[in-house]
Parts: sequence; C-alpha cells; structure tokens
Amino acid sequence: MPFIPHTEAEVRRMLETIGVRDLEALFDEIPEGLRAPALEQVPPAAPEMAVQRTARRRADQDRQPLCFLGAGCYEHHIPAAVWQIAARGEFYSAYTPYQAEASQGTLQVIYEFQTMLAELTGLPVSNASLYDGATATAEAALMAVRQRRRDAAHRVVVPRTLHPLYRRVLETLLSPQRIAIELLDYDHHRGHLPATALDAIEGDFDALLLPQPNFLGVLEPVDELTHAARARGALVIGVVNPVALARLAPPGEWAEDGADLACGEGQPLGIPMSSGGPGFGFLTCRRSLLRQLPGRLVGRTVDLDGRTGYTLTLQAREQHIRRGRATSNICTNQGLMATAATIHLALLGPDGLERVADCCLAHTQALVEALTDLPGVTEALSGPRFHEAVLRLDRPVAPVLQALEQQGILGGHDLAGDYPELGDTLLVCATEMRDRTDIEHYRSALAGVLEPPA
Amino acid sequence: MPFIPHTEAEVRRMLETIGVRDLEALFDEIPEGLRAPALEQVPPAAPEMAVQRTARRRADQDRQPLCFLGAGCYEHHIPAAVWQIAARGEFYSAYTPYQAEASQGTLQVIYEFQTMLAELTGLPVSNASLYDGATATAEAALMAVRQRRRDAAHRVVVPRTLHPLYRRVLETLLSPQRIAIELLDYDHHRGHLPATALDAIEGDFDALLLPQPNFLGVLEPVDELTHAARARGALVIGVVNPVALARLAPPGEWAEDGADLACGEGQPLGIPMSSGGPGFGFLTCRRSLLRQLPGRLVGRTVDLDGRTGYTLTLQAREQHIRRGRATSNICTNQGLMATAATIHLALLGPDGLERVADCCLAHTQALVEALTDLPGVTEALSGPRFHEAVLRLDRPVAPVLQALEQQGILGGHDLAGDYPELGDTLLVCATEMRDRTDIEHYRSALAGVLEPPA
Amino acid sequence: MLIFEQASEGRRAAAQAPQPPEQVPALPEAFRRRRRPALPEVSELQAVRHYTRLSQRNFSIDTHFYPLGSCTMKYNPRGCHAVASLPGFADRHPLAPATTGQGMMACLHELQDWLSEVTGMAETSLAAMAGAQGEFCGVAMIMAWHAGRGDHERREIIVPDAAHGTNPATAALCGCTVREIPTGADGDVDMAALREALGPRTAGIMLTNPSTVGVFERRIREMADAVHEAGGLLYYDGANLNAILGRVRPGDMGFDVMHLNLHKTFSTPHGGGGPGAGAVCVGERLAPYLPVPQVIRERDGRYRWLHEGDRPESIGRLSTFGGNVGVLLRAWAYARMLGREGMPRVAAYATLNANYLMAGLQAEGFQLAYPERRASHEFVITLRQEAKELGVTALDFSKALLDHGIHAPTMYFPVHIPECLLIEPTETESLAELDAFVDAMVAIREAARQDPAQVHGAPYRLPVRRLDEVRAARQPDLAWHKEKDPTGA
Amino acid sequence: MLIFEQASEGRRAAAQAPQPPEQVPALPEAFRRRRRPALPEVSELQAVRHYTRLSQRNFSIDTHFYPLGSCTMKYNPRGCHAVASLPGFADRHPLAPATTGQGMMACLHELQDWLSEVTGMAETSLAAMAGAQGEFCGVAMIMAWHAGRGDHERREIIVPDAAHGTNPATAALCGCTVREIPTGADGDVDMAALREALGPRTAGIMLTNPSTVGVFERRIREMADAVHEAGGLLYYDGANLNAILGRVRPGDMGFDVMHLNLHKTFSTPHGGGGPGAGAVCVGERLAPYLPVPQVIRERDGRYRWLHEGDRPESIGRLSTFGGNVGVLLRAWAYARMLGREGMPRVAAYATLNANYLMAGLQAEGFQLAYPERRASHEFVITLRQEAKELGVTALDFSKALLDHGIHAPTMYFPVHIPECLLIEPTETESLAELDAFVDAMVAIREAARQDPAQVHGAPYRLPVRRLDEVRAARQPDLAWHKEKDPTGA
Repeated sequence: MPFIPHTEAEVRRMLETIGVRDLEALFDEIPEGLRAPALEQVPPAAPEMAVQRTARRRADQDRQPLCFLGAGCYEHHIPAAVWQIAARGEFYSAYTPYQAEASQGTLQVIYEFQTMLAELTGLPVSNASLYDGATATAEAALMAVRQRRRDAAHRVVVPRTLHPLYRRVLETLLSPQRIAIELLDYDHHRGHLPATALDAIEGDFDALLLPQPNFLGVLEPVDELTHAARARGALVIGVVNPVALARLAPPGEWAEDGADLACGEGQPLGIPMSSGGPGFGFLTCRRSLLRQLPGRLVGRTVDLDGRTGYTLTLQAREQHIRRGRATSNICTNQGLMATAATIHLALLGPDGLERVADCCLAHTQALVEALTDLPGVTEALSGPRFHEAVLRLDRPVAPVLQALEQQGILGGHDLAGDYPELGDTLLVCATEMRDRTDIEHYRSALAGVLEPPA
Repeated sequence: MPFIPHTEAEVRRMLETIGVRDLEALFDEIPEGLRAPALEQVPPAAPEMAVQRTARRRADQDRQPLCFLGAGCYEHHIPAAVWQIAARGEFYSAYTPYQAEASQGTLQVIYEFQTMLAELTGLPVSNASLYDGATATAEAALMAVRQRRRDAAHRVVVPRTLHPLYRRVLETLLSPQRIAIELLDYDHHRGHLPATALDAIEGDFDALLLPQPNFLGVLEPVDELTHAARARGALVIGVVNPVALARLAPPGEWAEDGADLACGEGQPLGIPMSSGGPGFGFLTCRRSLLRQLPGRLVGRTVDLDGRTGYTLTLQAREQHIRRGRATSNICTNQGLMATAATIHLALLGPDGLERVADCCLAHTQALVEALTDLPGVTEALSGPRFHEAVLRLDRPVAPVLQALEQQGILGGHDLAGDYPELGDTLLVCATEMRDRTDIEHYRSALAGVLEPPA
Repeated sequence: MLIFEQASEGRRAAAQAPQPPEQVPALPEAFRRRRRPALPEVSELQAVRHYTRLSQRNFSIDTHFYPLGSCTMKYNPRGCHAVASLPGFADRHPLAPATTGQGMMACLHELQDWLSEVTGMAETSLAAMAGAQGEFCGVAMIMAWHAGRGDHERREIIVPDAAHGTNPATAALCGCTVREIPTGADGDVDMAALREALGPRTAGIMLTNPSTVGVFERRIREMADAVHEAGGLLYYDGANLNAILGRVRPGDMGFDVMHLNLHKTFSTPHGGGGPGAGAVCVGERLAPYLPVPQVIRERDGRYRWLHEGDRPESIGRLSTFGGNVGVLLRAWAYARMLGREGMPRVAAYATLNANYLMAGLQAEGFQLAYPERRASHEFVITLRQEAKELGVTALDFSKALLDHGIHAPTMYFPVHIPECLLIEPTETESLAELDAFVDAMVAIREAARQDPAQVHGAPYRLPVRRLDEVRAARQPDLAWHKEKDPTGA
Repeated sequence: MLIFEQASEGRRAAAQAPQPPEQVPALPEAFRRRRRPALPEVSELQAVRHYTRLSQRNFSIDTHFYPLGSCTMKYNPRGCHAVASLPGFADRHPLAPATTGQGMMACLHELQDWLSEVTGMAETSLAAMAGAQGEFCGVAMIMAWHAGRGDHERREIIVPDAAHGTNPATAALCGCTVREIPTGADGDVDMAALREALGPRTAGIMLTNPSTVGVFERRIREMADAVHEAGGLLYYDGANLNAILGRVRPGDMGFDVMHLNLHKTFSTPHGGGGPGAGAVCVGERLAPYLPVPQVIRERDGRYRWLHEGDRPESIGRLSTFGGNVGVLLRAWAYARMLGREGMPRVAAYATLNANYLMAGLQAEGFQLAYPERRASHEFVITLRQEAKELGVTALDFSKALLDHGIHAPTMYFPVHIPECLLIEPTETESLAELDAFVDAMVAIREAARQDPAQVHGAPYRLPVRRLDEVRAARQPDLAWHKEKDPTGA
C-alpha cells in the first residue's frame, strides 16, 4: 500500500477504537447502489522504480531540439540554486500560509517577490502571483471594469499585437460577464500600433491593454497610447515581459503618470518551459486599485513582542471571506513558481538581469542578421524590437519548419494562422542561451532547406 | 568575480582597515621571485550557464547503455527521496561534526548508519564510513595485523576469489608496512574455495579475508573457513555485499562465534555508480577490536540538561590526536554517501531490502537461463550464487562484448585478464533494475552476435 | 532580514550573469528604462543562505503533521518531482510540434483516462490550473449547455450555505446569481429548501460530497433527480474527493460535471500556495463544451493537442498554453504508483484515520459537530464549550497546536458551526501522529485550565508570535522600499 | 527520536519495494540469514520527515558562517552539484568501456591539466579519495623514488611540530619514522633545526605553506635547497593552498610532490565529513610513480584510463575504481567557473578577508599569535589573557559563537599556542559576516565580564547544550538496540 503507514495490527486497533468491524463499515452511510466498480482502465500499482523507468523512457523520447521559439515562453538559463532551493520540502510541501507564525519562510519570500515585481513594473502594489500571463491579463481587465463601475456596457480595447492566445483567454473569462473586447489593428509594416490608434475607437471604454514588447517582438509607442487612453478616462494595462523590463521603461513610468496596471507571464524568471506550465502570472497596480486586486497579498507587520513578521492581508477581497462578492474566485495561485522567481531574481540582481536582456537583444539581432543574409529571407517589420523578430520567407513557412525540425531545430513560430496579412512569416527568438554557434547552426540548416544542394 | 561578494568600495574600506595600499600588498611577505605566471592552460572564467551547457553536452555524449555489469559496482533503484534529502544544503555543505551542538543532524544520521551497518553485518561496532570497499578491506587487514602485534613477519591470506582490484589496493596499502599477502586458489569448477583451502597455508598468519558472495558471484563456504582460520589463531574478515546480506548469513554469525570483522563497498545502498565513485566503504567489528578501528565514530550521550545527544567519540584513535600512532591517517571519509545510504535503508526497511535481494536472485537466474539457452553459452561454475554468474562462450569474449556494445548493451565483464584459467568467460549481473524485457533484449542481441543472420 | 537589506551596491552573483557581446544594439531612447530596478545586489552565497534559512521558517508536510480540513495535505512523493523535472519534460517549449512531446502527451492522455474512470465521467480536460479555475470551467459549461439549448433564463446557481467560498465567487464570475440553501441539523442539505429553490431560473447546483462538514450527503441521488427534473445540472466540487476515491463515483451519483484538485487528491505539492491543477470531468452531454487544449490520441496511435478548431462549442481557453503540465506529470506519476488497487485504499485509510481521530477526541471529551454521523476523511469539532468555560477559542487551540509541532486545522469553517475546527488527517499519517494530536489537544485544554492567558499567548516556539493583523490591513506594507516609506506608495 | 523508534513491525514504504517474481531461486539452507536485520520499518513520509528534520539540526555553509581554520569552508556552488548529477555522468558503470565515458574523461583530463598548471607541477593524478590518501600517495612515491635508486636507508620523514596530525600518521602508514622540528617565534620553521635533522636517513619533508599557523614560510626556497642537497624530497600539504592559489606555485617553491584537497580549495562539498578528493601533483621525476588510474588523451583525441600495465613503476592503485569521479566533476565545474582570472582572485580575497578580520579583532583588543606577520587566508588568535582574567577558554568562546549563529573556528590548533583559535573566513563571505564575527567575539567577552558562568554554559540556543564527552568515551553507545543494552554488545 504505497504511502499508507498502517500495519495490520494498527488497523485492527484503530477499528476497535472506532467500534467497527472492518474498513467497509466506515462507508456504511453511503447508499449500497453507489459503490464504485473496480477500476479497469487504471493499471495496477507500480513501484517508483517502474514509474521512473517509464517516465525516463518517455522523457528521453521527448529530447528537445535546439529552440528558437519564443512567442510567450522563453528558454533562459536557470541557476542551479533556484530549484535546488525551491524544491526543498519546506517550500515544496507547504500549504498556503494562512497560519502566519508557521509560514514566515513562504510569507517573507512572497513579500520579497511583491517588492521585486513592484520594482520591475514601476507600480507600488503586487499580488502574490496568478495562474499565468493570460489569466493575469484577464484579471487586470476585470479590475479595470470593476473600478470603473459604469452603467453602460463594459468595453476593453485590445490590440491585435497582444498575444493571440491571451486574446482567447480574455474571451473565455470576460464574455460570461458580457464585457466586450474591441480589437485594434496595427501597422502591418512597422509591426506596432500607430500612436493615434485609439482614434479608431468610438465612445467610452474601460481599459486599454498595451503589450510591451508586443507579440511580434516589436515595441509599442506606449507613452503616446497611455496618454491618449487616460485622456479618455480609460485605465491602461501594460502587458509586459519581465526580462525586457531590465531595459525597457516600466509601465509605472509610461507617459506622464504611468499605466494603472501591469501584468504578464513570469515564466522567464527561473521557470522551466515545461510545455507551457506551470509558470505564473504577475499583476501590479496603483495603490488606488489595491482593493480591486485579486489573489493573495502579503503584508509586513509586527508580532506580540514587536518583532517584524509577515502575514496574508486584506483577505476581505478574497473568496473565502467575501464569497460571491470577492475580487476573484482564485484560491491556489502559483506560489512555488513565485518562490523560484524570487530566488532567481536575487541571484541575478539588477546587473544580471540587464546582462540577460542585453544578451537577448544582441543575440536576436545576430540571428536576424544571419538569417536575412540568406536569399529569400527578409525581416518583415521595421519597428524597434527586443528579443523576437518576424522574418518573411519566399515560400510557405510550415514545410520549412518541418524540414528544420528534421535537423533538430525548432525554427520559430508560424504566423500564418493568426497574422495572415503578414504573408509567409515566422516569429523567431534568441535569448542568452542561443549563442553564435547555435545561430550559425540555424543559418546553415536554413540555407540547406531553402536551397537544397543540387 | 564569481563567488566573491566584495564591491570595490568595500575592498577599499577593508584595505584601509588593514592599513595597506592594495591587494598585492597583502602578499608582501612572499619573495618576489616566487610570484606565479599567468595561467595559460586554464581557460577564462565561464558563467554557470556555459559550464552547464558543456557538461550537458558531454553527459549526453555519455548516455549509458543497458548495463549487465556488476563486478563490484551495481545499478540499483535509488528512491528519489534519497538524494533530494541528502543534497539539502544542511547535509551537503556541512563540515565534519566536530562541533557536536551544531551538528546533531549529521551525528544522529551517522549513529543510525552505524546501527544499520552493525545490524546488517551482525557485528556490534561500525565506524562512520571509509573511502570505498577496497580501502575498507585494507584497513580491516591492518586492524587485524595491529591486533595481533606479533614479532614475526605479518601475513594476510587472500583468496583469488576476492575482487582483483581489491587485491591490488591491498598491495598498495599493505606493502609499505611489509605485510605479506598470501593468495589462496579456488575450485575452478565450482568457483569458490574448498572448505579445506587453508590447509595449503603453512605457518602462522594474521587474517583471512573471506568474500561473500565472491567476485565470481559464488557463495563461499564461510562457516568452514571461518572455523578453520579461527582455530589457527587468525582473525576472519568478511568482505560482503550489503544487499546480499538481506538474505545471506551475516559475518557476525559465521561458524560458531562469527567473523571478527566485516567490510565492503556501500555503493549498492543508494549511491549512483558514477564511474565508480564516490561510494563508501563500511567496516564493522567485534567490540574487542574497537580501539583498533580507524575513522570516525559517533556515540550517544547526554547534554548538560540530560537530553540525549550525539557526538564524535573515541577520538584518541585518530590522527588529529594521536598523530603518528593513530589507527589510520584518515580524516575525511564519505559522510554524505553514508547519509544517503542511511536514508536509502530507512526507505527500504528490512522487507524492501529482502525484496531487492530476491529480485536480484531471480533476475540473475532468469538471465543465466535465457543466455545459456543459446548454443555456445554455458554457465562456467557450479557453486551457488547470488546476483552474478560466470558464463562461458565458445569464442573469445572481447569481440562479443564489443558487438553487444554496438547494440547498446554492456554485456558483462571479461574475465580473461584476471582469471585466464576459466577460459572464455564473462561475469554478468542482473539486479532488480534488469527486468524480463531487458533480459530478452540481451538474449536476442547475443543470439544475433553469436550466430549472425545468414 | 530581507534580502534587500543584505545588498551592497555593485555586488553580484557573477557566475549567474551571462557576458553580453561587446556590441549590444541600442534601444531607441524613448523606450529605455531610466532608473535601475532596486533588485537585491547580493552574492550567490548570500542568496543561497538567505532562502535556505527562510525555508526553515516554514511548516510543511515534509516536516510537520498538517491536519488541515478540506485541504488534503498528504505526503507528496518525492518521485513525482523527479519525474516532472526530467529534462525531456521540463525543457519542452509549449509551441514545439507534437512530435517532440509524444512522451509527455502519453502521460497526460493516460491521466485523462484514469480520472474519467475513477470519477465515473465520460471525458476529462486537464486545462484548468487550479480548483477555482476548474469550477469556473464547470459553471461556464453548464451555462453554455443551457445557452446551446436556447435557454437563456437559467442564471441561478444553488449553493449550500456551508459551501466553500469559491463556489459563490465562481458563480459570480460566470455572471450567475447565487441562491443559498441551508444545511440540516444532521449535516445533510435541507431537501425541502432545495426543492423550493429549484425552478425555471435554476441553472444548476454546486455540491461537495462528502460535504464541507465532513459527512456523506446520503440523499444525493434524490437531489440529483430533483435538480435534473427542474432542468438544472449538477456540479461536483472535488475538494473532498479523497474521501471516496475509487469507492463512490460522482458520475454515478448523478453529477454532470466536476473538478478535481490534483494538488489535494493526487498529491501534487501545495508549494506554499500553488501551482495546482484542476482537472475537469464531464458526462457525455457536456463533452462538446470542454475547454481547450486537451490531449487526444489519433487512430495511428500518435498524440496531439486538440485545439479550438476541433471543438467549436468549447467554452474556450483557460490558459496561454496547455495548463500546468509539470503538475499534471506529477499527478500522473502518483496515480501510476497508486494504481487501481491503491486509489480505493486512499479513501479507505483516509476515512479510517479521520474516524479514529474523531473517536479519540470524543473519548477525551471534545465535542463533535455531528456526533451521530460517520466522519468522511474529515470531521468538525466545536470548542464552544471550551470557549465558554475557559475563555480559550478555536484560534487559541490552533496557535497552541503550532507549539506542539502540529499545523493548525482549518479554523472557523464551516461558518455556521461556532468555534469549530475542521480536521483532516489524510491517509499518509501514522497512528503515532494521530495519537500525538489527541495528546496535544488534551494538553492544551489542560494548560488552559491552569492558565488561559498562557494559551492566549501561543505560539511561543515559532519564529514569531501572533501577528498584528489589524495593523497589516490598516497600514498595508506590501513592498520594501529603501527609503522605508511605510505607505509603500 | 531515532528512526528505529518510529518503526512499527510490518510497516513499509511500499512504493520503494520492488515486487519479486513469484519464483525466487532458493539459497542453500547453510548460507541463509536466520534473523532479519533490525532496519527501521517506516513509511516513506516518516523517512522523509525524519531526515528533513534532522538536516535542520545542522550548521552548514548554506546556512551559517563557518570560519574554520585549515578547512576552507567556502561556498559550494549549487551548479557543481547539478553537473555531477547529470544522468550520463551519474549512471556510468566504472567498468564500462571508454567509449561510454568520453565526456566524463574530457572533464577529468582538463582538470588534471589545470591543476598541474596552477600548482606548477608536471603531472596530476586524481586517484586519491581525500587529502589523507593524497598524502599517503605522496610519501609512498617519495619512498618508491628512493627505492628505485637503490636507496633503502631513507625512511625518515621530517615534519614541523605544528603540522596537521595527518602528516605523521601518513608517514607511519608508509613505514617511515617521523622527525619533528620546531616552529620559530616568528611562525617560520626553525632553519637550524631543519639543517640538523637532515642527513642520509632523510627521505623527505612534509610542509604546508602558508603554514598551519597561517603565515607564509618566507625561506621556503632555502629550505628546499637544503632538503634536496641532503638527498630528500619535499612534500607539499595542499590544505592551505587556497591562500596562494594562482599566485605562488608549490612547484616553483621547490616541492616535488603535493596533494590538493579539492573539497577545500576547489569547493566540492564537505558533506558532513566527505567525500573529498585529494589530487596529487608531481614534478617530472616522480611522474613514473603516480598511482593508477589516470586519464590520458590518445593521439586520436580519445580518452582512456591509464592502467597498471601502462605504468610499471606506479605505487599502485588507491581505490577499487577511478577515485571519486563525482567529486572531481564538481571540482571541474568550479574550476571552469573560476577560470584563469578567478583562481588568483580566490587567494587575493581569501587573504583580504583574513587580514581584515585579523585587523578587526586586534583593534578590539584580541591578541594575535603572530602580530608582526601578515595573515595568509587564516590566522591564529590566543585567548590566553581572557582565560586568565575571566576564566573563559577558547572552548567557551567557540561554544558561545554557536549561539551567535557562527560556527566555531578550529580550536586548540596549532597545539603549541595556548587557548588559540585558528580562523579562516574564506573569500566567499561578505564584509557584513566578518563584522558580525568581530561583534560576536566582543559581545562574548563582554558577557564573560558580566558573568563567566553564563558563557561556560553556552550554547543555549542549539538543539542540545554541551555534551558529556567523557561518558560518550567511557561507556561507548555506538548503535541502537531494541533492548536498550547500553553496552551495545
């Protein structure tokens, strides 16, 4: 019986104490007809050894090719210390820190996490994490809607340069509350919104989502757009990449007095890609939005003896207190991932994060230069970029990517489905992990694919 | 500057406090002519990211084939918990527990380790580990020699069925003290010593080493040999496999009143093979030999308040106290490996260790049956065995092993070098990790090698 | 001390900083950050030491007994962590082609099948990233089903008053109104009140069984029939599934949709507050509405993600990519180790431990909330009497338990039982731990008899004593600032 | 509580026990074990919880400052552990063919080359499993060299009186006699005594430089010349190499052979007492005697182990297989991260920290053993005065430091300096930690002035207070027995 400590003698003693004959008797309140049949689909129990063996075989089968994919999930170096510490039993197997005295470790980590995310985004208040970048974006939009409390129908303005999958999650989470999503088109040559984009939106709206960098890797004119949206009474939500924030102006400093909220995906901060999850969403805001914030919040306070301590606070926002009027239904967030990100950021520090960002900038530039050196490959967009770029090929992208995969290269993300107006384009990315050798390897493989040796 | 925390400002402040101009001044007592040149062979500093990348590439290059090798190092399942706990910083980065109050964790683990090894070997006293099985065997022989304090030349009797590499280490470590090693031959058909083997040795000797199971996988008649050696006034040293001890009579119970010492390699108890090290040696003995024991010993005692606590004890045996008259020069042993073995044995318990031993017995039997089913393959020895067997081929072994390796199989250890009298033989092993599928895979690969398809 | 307070300007963990090439392309001035973020500047050793030491300031399953009702804090096997950390799994990009993820998808597909069977449902989606998201998904599917039938008036979700707060919060998020019904004196839902609540506005009902008070809702089939007759659907909140795993199946009880908290029943780690995973299982009729993605197995035996195009009626996408895959792999490994015989044993021994602990506390004179009922995997005691006679509350007992090395049970929930503790020992704790819990409770009561003030002051042996929660809420200090600005603005 | 005391007969961590087939071959009766070994019978959670909690009862570098003289307790980079744990490295069988270990051997070969260069030696063997084995190896090689020249009378090893105990113990193990020479008042070896000791029986001398009192032996070249002239060889004990890494090379000082403790200078973990690795480096003339195996690179660029057959004059084999390969891989990773510029910086900043700490203690009135000398990476203070005036000893200070969260320095070594502490902060500790050490020493002295008895009783905040060492030695209780037999027989 895996994981069950009882011996037969102990079970007998326990049944006696309870005053029942056998284990079945403990289920005597359950109507007879409801007893489950034997589980035939489930295989018999296997010891850890056998499970490890199957898992290793499958993981070996999934050995990962050289990856130039970004598009919302990024391969960065994760210091070995991050997960060696985050996976310690005291973090890994701890519960949500409701009992503050028994959870000072987790609570202080989250307080530090909040500080780091507030610093990065330039906004003073951060929660303790949300599920992922897309749901954090939806929660930010819902905050804006709640804050505005208008009688008229709610509307949120969303650029097409926001991650297409984020847009789909927004639809899922906003439509039950009948919040309209207005899409904004972008400049198909430059790859970002025109500074005057909001002129296309008539009437009142609650919020503008502003990705920076955007899904196409390009930088948006956030100052102008923030100014314009705020002038029209809407809230501005920056959707940002935390590594890029080492070098890019933070949402809290956009235009005159900043965006109102910032959110995004925390995976680049020390979390393995793991097919997309678990990562974590982050969400920061102005102080005036504090009571609209969903999720856990940790505050610093003092104990009976006056010593500094940390505790969950402002729980009146949450579902277990406010039930149907809570700011969200969220309970479990992504605590362990936030812990890992905190350790990661402490190990990098401001200088390390800048170096990572600089490597991303430089390597992506080198990648673009190497690939556009090939005939038939051009850069599709002219706007300034961070660590992703859109390349245009002289032929359909999908077969090229397949041919590259045969050579152990994930060559990028095909944009045909979501951005047909861009033609035969793909989105590529090179982080600090993709060095010159990798780039040269890609270049020569692509050269072979595009112009196979006669 | 990896791992050095100082900022420039701090360095300036520190130099000021010391009262020197610069870092170079701290070395001003070193004669000028001795300053080292720049290190040209050593490459420039690389960040962890780059080192991981090189290491991963090299480790991938070293992906390991399906292994039927034993011969002193065994692939067993290691519960994931073992190293997740043993690698915790508090064990991993702790020093030798000289400061007992600050080392109760390590000390209690070692006390538990000593208890477990004493239990397994049936002898009451265990030290806290030695380097490996071979050096533990040498230390056991040196203990016997010291205990006997004879005037005549010292002699230790060593069967040829003892691991050939252990024999070489014995030579290295015993010859500086002019201790003679007398080899005992074995029954080439049965694969173990005759019960009367010691009749071949004339005159007095200090100790008999008795491997169980022996290097050829065969069980020695330990009761008879122990009886005979003790009758002649020699000490008996059992060289044992700790997994086999789940099912085999422990040295402490051999013959009437047991062997005097037991030693061996602890690697099978939760330690990765890692090209042969680090593992650990264990060494247990009768109480009367306690003061001859080399290495650390942990004892249970009480503190000032009467609470139970653990401490290093009987340090007067050791080099840092007794210097030239110590029982050994050993300081560092294999503490972390002993920690892992303790966790491993706690997770297995007596039942789990028996199951591992039974799987070893059964799988090796199945392997022998499967392979000797092939024409040209026979079992070379008729003595009873544990989890290794000697197979005889109808042709030289080396090319067969090479052909198997091409198919991703390490088919066993070629005995031609150390046991030429056995002819074309190889030593094979199947632990609990080599299941039916693996065995069938080996069988069909070997069939193909021995009788290639026409 | 905070990590920020250990920093020194210019200090670095140099081995962790990559070396940028000499030529880094310049960002246009307008986009550039002007002020460096005040991240800590510490050495690698400082960071390692700081977070290692912080971890020691936590309770956790790996160090303490955690009898937290409704949270199923069981042992998280270390082998599951090893599985999810394998490089082939951990290093896979979510947009990589299916060819690079056949191993991972095989695990997820098996998990889907196993969960469908053990819940008695037709299909399973693993997309939800936690229980609350599973709930959202379930209610959204119920609404989609009604909408699909043109029935737009059903926007009322019935919820027992003892339900987890997430249930009404979820209903609100789905644009529904909540109708509460009371719990009877025996712990079961008040059937008459349920019948009265049902009607043409009923979208569905959200139920936990065993309920949040730790007893099995005996008339569940009757309730299911009534709700279905009224045109509503039944949602099963899987928070308490550990109590009946493999012994009773929500599908057989008549539920249409449910979620499972894999971080409870399937033992993926709580991680100090996540990540979790909230698998959603449905009967046939709701299957078309399941969220994307989901793993399917093609005829040729290959796996792929099923996307929006494959499932036009789907309620949509719940996460950027495919949910918390790393968590799901841990659940897969755990389920595989349990196997078909292990799953019902989880329920049997969780129930045994709860009933034994309940009997032990009752024998020592503690008052049970439902003394006539069998405990499921958890049960409720009320310290009303102790509060009245000794002046020590459920909170005091909880804090004093911490000094005994035992995590406090869930306090003051369910809300309608005064001074209550909801206690769930789980199946992985030994008899000795259960006995130690009873001993601790008795010792605390005895201490309270001697000197209630002593118990009010607990805990004493933890890194901090009771914290000033009021100050934390009134003067929120949510981030550190170099300037020590207490308003944090 | 011991793990054995938590056991219950028949309890198992079932997921860890493989299922044997139905037919297990029977062992002949005569060989069978009759009584089960009394290993603990516990659940997986019990084992995990027990050892996790035990770990918390330790000081370690990852949690505490460890200024242990001569032990170089620096930060052990976590990345090195990750490298050695890679499956391709960890899962390799030692007798697998060289084709399966080219990656591992490439690392070891590089490490050999780097160590040769940084020590100024011709060749390096990585076979020794710890410093003491490296010493054995070195002395054995010296003896082999003399024997090879037919010079069998040289069996005397000269050792300074302040040497580590391992040095004379090693000499004895090699069948040599030890001749001690005194340390002068300035901390250097007494040259006259050395010259007097040298002669036709001199096999060699074992030296540490900087010496065990933490100062650089200034006349080292003169000593080397004298020993060589007398026909002896020089052994360098690498315990203190951290002080001069990359700045002065033992080969350049005139040493013929040396060992390095990779778990000191190259930061592989101490692990609570090992495993270590004791690389041995030699000049040209001793190279033929190096132990086996060793990694060599063939002309075709492939690596292989060099065996007995390749090196007929070898002193032989020190371990069953190839030494502590897993430790060597960690050292390789560390050396690679340091690089050529990092190695001399280790020495520079280790020396800076030691001299700063020494200056700080001196400024607070603590007495240095060698106030006229520069500290190397470590230094000695003597608390003679405090012992005399306040009655608190070096032991008391050490135990009181533990309460301040600082591991005690090495006490009462070197033996000829009364009430001494040998203090080595290493290069990885920050200024704040060094200042905290001085503050703690001052605070302890102040506490001793107020109430010496209070300091005699330290530590107070650790899991146990001072232990009864006499009882431990007089009534050795070395293993647990169910029957609680205190003699343990």
